[in-house]
Amino acid sequence: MRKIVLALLSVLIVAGFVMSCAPAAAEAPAAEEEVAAEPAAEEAAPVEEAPAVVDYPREETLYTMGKQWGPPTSWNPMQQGSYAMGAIGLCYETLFLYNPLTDEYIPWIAESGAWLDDTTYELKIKEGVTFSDGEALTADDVKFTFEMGKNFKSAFYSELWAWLTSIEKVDDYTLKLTFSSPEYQKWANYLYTVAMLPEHIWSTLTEEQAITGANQPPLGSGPYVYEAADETKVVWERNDSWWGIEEMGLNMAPKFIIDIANISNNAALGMVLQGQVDLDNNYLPGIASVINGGYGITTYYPEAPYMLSGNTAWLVMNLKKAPMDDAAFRRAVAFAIKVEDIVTKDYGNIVLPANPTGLLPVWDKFVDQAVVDELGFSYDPAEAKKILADAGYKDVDGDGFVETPDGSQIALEIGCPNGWSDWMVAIQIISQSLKEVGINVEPVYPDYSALTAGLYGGDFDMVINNDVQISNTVWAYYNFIFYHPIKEQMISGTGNYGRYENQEVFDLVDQLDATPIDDVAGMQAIISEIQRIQLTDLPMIPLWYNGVWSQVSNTYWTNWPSSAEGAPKYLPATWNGYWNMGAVLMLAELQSTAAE
Amino acid sequence: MSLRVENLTVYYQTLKGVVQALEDASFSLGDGEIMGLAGESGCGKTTLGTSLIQLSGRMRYMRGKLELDGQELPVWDNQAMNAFRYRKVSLIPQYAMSALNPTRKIGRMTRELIESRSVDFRVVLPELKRRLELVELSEKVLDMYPIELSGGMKQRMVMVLSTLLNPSLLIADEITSALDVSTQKAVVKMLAEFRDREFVKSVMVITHDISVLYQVADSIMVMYAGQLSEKAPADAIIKNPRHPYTKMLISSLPKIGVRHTEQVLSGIPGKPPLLLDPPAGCRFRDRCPVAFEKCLQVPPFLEIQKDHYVACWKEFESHAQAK
Amino acid sequence: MSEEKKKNELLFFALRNSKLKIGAAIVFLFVLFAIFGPSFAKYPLNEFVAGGPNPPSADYYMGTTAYGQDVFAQFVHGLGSTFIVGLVGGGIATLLGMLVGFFGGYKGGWVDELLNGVTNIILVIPTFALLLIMVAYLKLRGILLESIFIGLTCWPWAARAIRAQTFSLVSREFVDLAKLSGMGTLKIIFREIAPNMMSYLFMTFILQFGGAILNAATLDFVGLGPTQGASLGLMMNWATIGSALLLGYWWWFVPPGLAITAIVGALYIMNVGLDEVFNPKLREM
Amino acid sequence: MKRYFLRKLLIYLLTFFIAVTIDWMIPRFMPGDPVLNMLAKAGSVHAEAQEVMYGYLTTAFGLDLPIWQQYLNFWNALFHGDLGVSVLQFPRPVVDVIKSAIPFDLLLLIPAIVLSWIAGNKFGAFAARSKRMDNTLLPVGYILTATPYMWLGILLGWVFAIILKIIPISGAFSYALKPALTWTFVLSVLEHWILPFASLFIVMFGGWAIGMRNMIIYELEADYAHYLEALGAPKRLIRRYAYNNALLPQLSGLALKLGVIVAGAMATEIVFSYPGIGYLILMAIQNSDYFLLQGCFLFIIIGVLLANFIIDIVFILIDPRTRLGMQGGAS
Repeated sequence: MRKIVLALLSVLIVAGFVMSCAPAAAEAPAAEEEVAAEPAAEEAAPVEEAPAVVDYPREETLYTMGKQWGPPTSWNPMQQGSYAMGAIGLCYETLFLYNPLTDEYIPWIAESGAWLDDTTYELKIKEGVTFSDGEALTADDVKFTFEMGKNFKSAFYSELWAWLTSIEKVDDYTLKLTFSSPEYQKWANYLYTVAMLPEHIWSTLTEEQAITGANQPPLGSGPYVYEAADETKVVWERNDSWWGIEEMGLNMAPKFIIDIANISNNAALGMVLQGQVDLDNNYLPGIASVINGGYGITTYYPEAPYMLSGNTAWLVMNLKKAPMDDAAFRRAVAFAIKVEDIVTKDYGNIVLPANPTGLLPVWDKFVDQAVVDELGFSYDPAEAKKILADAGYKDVDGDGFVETPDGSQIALEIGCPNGWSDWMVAIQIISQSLKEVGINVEPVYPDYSALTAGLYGGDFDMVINNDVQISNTVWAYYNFIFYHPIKEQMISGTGNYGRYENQEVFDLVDQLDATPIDDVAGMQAIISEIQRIQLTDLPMIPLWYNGVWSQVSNTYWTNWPSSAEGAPKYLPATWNGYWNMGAVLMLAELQSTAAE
Repeated sequence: MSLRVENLTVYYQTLKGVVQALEDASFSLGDGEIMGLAGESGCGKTTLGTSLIQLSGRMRYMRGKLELDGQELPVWDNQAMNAFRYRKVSLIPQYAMSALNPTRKIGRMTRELIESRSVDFRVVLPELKRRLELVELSEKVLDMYPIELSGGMKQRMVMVLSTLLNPSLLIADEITSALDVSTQKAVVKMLAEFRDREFVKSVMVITHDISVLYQVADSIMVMYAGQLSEKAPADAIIKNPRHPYTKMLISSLPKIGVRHTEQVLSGIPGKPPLLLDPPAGCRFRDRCPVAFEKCLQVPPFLEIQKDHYVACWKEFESHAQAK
Repeated sequence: MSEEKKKNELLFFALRNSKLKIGAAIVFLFVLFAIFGPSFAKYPLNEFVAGGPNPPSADYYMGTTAYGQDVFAQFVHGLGSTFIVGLVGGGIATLLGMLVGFFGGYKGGWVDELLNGVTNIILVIPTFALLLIMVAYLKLRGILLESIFIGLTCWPWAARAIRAQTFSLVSREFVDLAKLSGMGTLKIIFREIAPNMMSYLFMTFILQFGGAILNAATLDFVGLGPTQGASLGLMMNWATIGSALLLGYWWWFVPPGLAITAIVGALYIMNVGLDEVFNPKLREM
Repeated sequence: MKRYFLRKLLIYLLTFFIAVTIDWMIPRFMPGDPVLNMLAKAGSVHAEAQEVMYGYLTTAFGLDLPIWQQYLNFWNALFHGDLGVSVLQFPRPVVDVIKSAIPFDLLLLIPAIVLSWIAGNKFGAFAARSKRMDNTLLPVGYILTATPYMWLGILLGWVFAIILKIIPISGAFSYALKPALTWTFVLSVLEHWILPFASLFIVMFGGWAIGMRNMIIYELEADYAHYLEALGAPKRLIRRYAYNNALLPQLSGLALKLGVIVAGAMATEIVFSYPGIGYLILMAIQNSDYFLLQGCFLFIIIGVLLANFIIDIVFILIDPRTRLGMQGGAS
């Protein structure tokens, strides 16, 4: 019988080996690509081949990690969240780039864009932009791309056509867009988030193919082309005939960019420390303690907070439930939370405590300090107790926790998804500090979908949320806090999960949307009004700024973006939407250590 | 004389101390003799039986001399004894029902056993088949697993297996206890048959069931509390027992040929002594109706008539008077 | 030998079986630690008392986590939950296993098939599939819940083992005799079969006890463990999340793993000791 | 015998049916809406588009149908090898996702299980030879089997990958390679495979060793062993019988362990980010990709059932007691 077992074993091992190469075979198009791309790898089969040979020489390769949760499976730029790292930015390109650090729009595919009047926008496209198959990218492709939103309702920018009436082609490189009601801020956002597609390939696709297809291999106009992909990574190869080399004199340093699908913190940090990953965009607990620790690991700032701020973590409260429906109570909560503990103990100082307005540092110019001084808040348990007492919250039954003015018990839950370790610690700290002022709040960790279901359906007490990311427009922030109209299901991408209702502020937000992006004074005026209401009612409480997690190894590549004098000033992130927020320019700045 | 035993003494090592299971047993077994060994359970008959072939873990060989066909049996030396086991001395164990490896076909197991004793199986095979026939087992059993055999069949299979190498002495331990009366008879008859065909020279049948013995045994030896009481030809024991214990044993049998049950003898007051520290002298003393001061010494096992051995002072006296 | 004597003998052997003594001593030690440890903890459980990670010191006996929680507090509380899991989880699993195993093995036929079917189902449904649904619904999960869950899902092992053992016993003579003598099923099972595999049942229970502990550790490690209190598995989970290895916070992830290994290992050794005590044959080996 | 097999088969089909039904419930029993999760992950800026997308995907996943229909469709799809689309790896079919993970599991689990079983049994039998060896060798076994998989994994990774830096700590093969049947690749696969394999093997090995040791000691005290001794059979033969008989319970143990092993493998795969089913399950859990989860569990269910069935049959072939006992039960 043991013989049988052994036989079985050996057979299966062999089978295992053969099958372990299945992923390559499985992705038929990819496999073909490889054959075409490098016959060398295919001929490498013979036994006498030296084991040292690798497909991607290290000194020419940029290893990144942090975007890909699970294997890369989609190269479709229409799938905003799920497309493989770099599909937009490296492969497909947008009309403009937007760099939040300098608050400038960088013409990319577009030569220029301008509002001729309140309802017409003229878009000029660079001549000589080509797709990687040599086809020129012209006004037709741009027109086709935008009109896809009209034809395919499930395209993520289809709502654009609610206020865009027509696109007409003036000449091969000029388009005139006519709007019914100009939403300047939103439009500016589209300008750098919608990737331009090759009409000659996409025009034949059905809606299903176009929206849900994997689009592998992708064909774009960008500086990199699809090389290969498997369970663990996606490989991009530099396109040496990229139009940008001539048009913009940009030479991307890495020949290959390999993005590794995320692995456990331990392994990730290990690979960073050993220089196996050059750019890591994971949240790595304890990273602060290894920076300047002789590993050649650096971050944007050499000292705390180390990271740039990427979004605000909000305490979302359910305003339809007592006592959260009472502004005074919410205010007390705001004063009671010891954010400082979250910053130091939970995050080890790699995040910043949030400004009472919740606006990211890049938007400091929109913070109305007068309003903040008057209505702002900070950690002050005594004040919190006082506010509670004044509002009639007293500990009637002597259990150490206050009851509502009408004497009913307060027992609240603060939730975050199970397994989100940093937030789990954060809500423990919050509940600890709220209990200290007599507010009974228990941390709970439901599974992600249970939590979101509760959040969207309005069945929750308190939840941490950071749905809205850094972007070109502060409007997006207020659209998140004061999203309207209030619906039965406030699904992701909306906001205002606490169901705060106040028509006045709603109108202000819409007004802001309709303010031209260059009219800073106009925006400031509206925003300070909004901030007054926001800080009076506190529909959400800003806690801290999550970082643009980014730790880089200087072993193989240097001249990374950083706060240092003369260093590149870009967001060093590979996440979706970040390449086109300037990160792609970082690639031209990188210097290989092998070169020296 | 195929087997001669002198002063064989075997104790058991237990926590409570030493159990004196077998005390100075001296007897002999003639060629072709089938000797029954009878006595209440716990009287040491199984100890005597097994001590002739293999001392189990807790048995301690104290003293004594054993001789089989003129050769000394080194029972105290497990290794040396191996040479004698199976070839010279063999055993049909009490647990014959479960004596066969349940996961081996009987034939294969037999072969492996035989060959492990460096005997060529092919040579033995024909004989094996013949003997199977003799005990009314078809050759097919060799292709069967033990579980496919009935109790009686297993019993007979073990008989054949144990005697396959024609041992000089066969110890049959409680071979009938688990069987129903009719099978018992068959098994017992075969035992005789085996002897007649000289598969075995002599047999020691250990049982508490005298009636069984009466059917086959040439002689019967009675034990009590680790001591030999009486040994004589079967008829003599049944018809004319001399030792008081034997007398009671026999008289307590309702009628000859009827099965004697396993209970403590009804007729006799008292219980057999604990063998942890047995009383000095004759161990039957306390229960013996005719006991007297002499019985404080251990009575020798004397031949008071041809082939009739007894260990009882009273008997010696009356015997002396008779002369 | 009379009951009284048997007891004494068992006791006697128990007292001179070194495996049993060593194993029991280690387990006992940890039990004491679990019971009295918390009262020695300087800091409340899971509270963020220190600024950040600290190596062991007079102040923090076993150092602190990367978040500044007292490791000692977590450790001693974790020990407690470990034993709860073992006791409750292992206990429930063994009882269910005995029930199913005995009847299946003894009755055979359709009863066996039925029980077998049930066993198979529990066996093939990856236990944490059920746990997942539970996790999704229960925002708060305690140790006891986890224990019960483990108990309810981990019995097939015991059931199968006991069933197999029962099978081999059923085909033995004494069971046949008992049947012939017209004994009832329950009687035979608990008078004839169970005693004949006492040591085996003991082994099963202790294996289950240890198994439950290891199971819990795994669940905790993949983040499906309790959300309240502390457990050794959770400590390891958080330690890996906090990159304790690479940052060299050995005091955070070594003790819990060691403790589990020591406890479960000691249990097994103890178990073999018991085995020898119960089974005279093994003593003679 | 035939009748018996049919009955067994029936039982297994029934088991399969129930297990799969429970499995089917997973995504539907979960609170929340898989499509919403997916959109939430997509993190698109514009809610309006999402609503369109939502309707669209709900139909795509067939979640708008009445529940009974969904159930029927599920079975129907099942027999066409269609387990729906992964949320985490949208738009990739679940089957694809699992297919690409299976080889790594086979590579990791089969050798680990089988080798540890064989080696463990040998070691256990060896340890049972004498009191001295038993006392010296076996505690090792206990310690090993008492070690939590992931802890051993962590320690191994710590020593070999981080301190000694001789073995990579994560992944299934070098990121600098493309899957292809070259020596470079195979070596790379082995090098990444060794640590997870070792941590699984070592722990299981201890378990089997102990199991065998206990079994064989019982067997050596069985009547047939004593009988053979009495007939002067050499220790060798008796040990061989005892060993073979002791293998049976060990074999049934093998079938039973599978479930546990899967969990253990999961922990190990997580520690080493080894892209097998276990790792996939964790991914699915963390991203509440219940369709993928469903698929993984289905795979495990089938695997465990199959293994059980095979072992049942093997048992019937090699253990007459079981066979005849069962026949008795069947007739």
